Amino acid sequence: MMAVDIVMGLLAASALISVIATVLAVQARDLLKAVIFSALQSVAYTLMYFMLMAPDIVLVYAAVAVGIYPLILILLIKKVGRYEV
Amino acid sequence: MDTEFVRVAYMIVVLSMYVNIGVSLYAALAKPNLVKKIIALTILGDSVNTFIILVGYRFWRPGVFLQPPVLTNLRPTSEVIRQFLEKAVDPIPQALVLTAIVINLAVTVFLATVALHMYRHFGTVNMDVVGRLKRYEVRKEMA
Amino acid sequence: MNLATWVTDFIVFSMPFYFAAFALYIARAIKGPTVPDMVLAVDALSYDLAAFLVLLGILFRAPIMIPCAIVLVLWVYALDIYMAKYFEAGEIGE
Amino acid sequence: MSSLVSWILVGVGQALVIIGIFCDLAASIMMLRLPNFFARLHALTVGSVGGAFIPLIGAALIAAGCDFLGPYRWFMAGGAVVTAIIEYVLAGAGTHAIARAVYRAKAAPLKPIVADKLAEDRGGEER
Repeated sequence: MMAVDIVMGLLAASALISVIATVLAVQARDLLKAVIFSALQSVAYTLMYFMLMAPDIVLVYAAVAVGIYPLILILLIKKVGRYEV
Repeated sequence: MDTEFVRVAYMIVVLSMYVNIGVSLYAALAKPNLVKKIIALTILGDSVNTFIILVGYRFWRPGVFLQPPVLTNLRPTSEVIRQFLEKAVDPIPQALVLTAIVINLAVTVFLATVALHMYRHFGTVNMDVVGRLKRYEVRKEMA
Repeated sequence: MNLATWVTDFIVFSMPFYFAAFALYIARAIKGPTVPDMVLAVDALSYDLAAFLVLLGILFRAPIMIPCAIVLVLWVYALDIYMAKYFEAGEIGE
Repeated sequence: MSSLVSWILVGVGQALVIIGIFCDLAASIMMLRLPNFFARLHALTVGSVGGAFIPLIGAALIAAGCDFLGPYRWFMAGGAVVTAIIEYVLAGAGTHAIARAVYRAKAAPLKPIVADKLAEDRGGEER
């Protein structure tokens, strides 16, 4: 049976992508780039939740973490300035 | 079914979650900018939620397709429910995490409002500068 | 030949191409010189991920997991609109 | 549903999915190789319409033809068609919005340029 290998390989790959995106989001000077890297990490976590057989979590998490977190953070960045000193 | 590959992949997933939690905790504590702190807090909450989901996961057994915990049968008999219990993952951690994600959203909105008021009061969101300004204001009031 | 094994083998053999495409999109998203390039790469990645999730649902024999793709497509479009409003006009409500 | 109809539906769906894979690989290579932002918009359009809309229709046909999914396969086929239509409308709208905003705000460099008809129409100013 090949499905278990596919599932675990996809889980490991998306976990590594999320690690790369988190490190880049933490060390970015431009806050707007940090928000986009956070969205990339959210897409990787969405794939992980789909792999872990949780469709209800995907329904909430995709709306919150791809849709509403960038809205709040972009509004805040527009007010307080774009570059981290 | 390759057991060694499955074990290595599972360890990679768990260690990646540890690294995510560590990096985002470092950013929330050490970076001076408030917006960067809020971004790190969202990543921290999502990583912890992924850990809780990972608790309820089961490995695939040969010949059985793992299913989401939704019973798609209008007239379930006891045999159907027994097969469903063999195939489905645990739904309780998913129900817990569903609440935690929404509460994380509410807390993030509140923190954004606090950061905006702090910017309007002090003129900056760099926490080192804010600390210095606060000490200066306290000293001025005491004098 | 059985229909189930045929469909399963087809989806399994179509997976490496999707992985290659995802890797190239992520490379552009990481090294994009300006912010709109990164937004573009994340957009394309999510649209292709939606198609990939539907194929994966067929592979898992779980038809109840289809609304995830709809939600992902809708909210990535919202991310696009936020970035456009940030660059053009300023506030989002105006 | 008879077996022959199932095989025909699955075959047509697999042909559409193969077209989608080809468009997807082409779009990803273009996304990495094209020189500036306004050329990469073309890659996003190829990747969203050719790489996501066509395989979603193909996946809907495959799901309608698969007997082993049970009676909920009609739910799956309808959901895939709805996703395809939403994606077909929203990808073009989002691409136009971000292209207009970036052109007006001058947020991306316009360096390897052949002709700028929009600037000529607006009065011939040079960027």
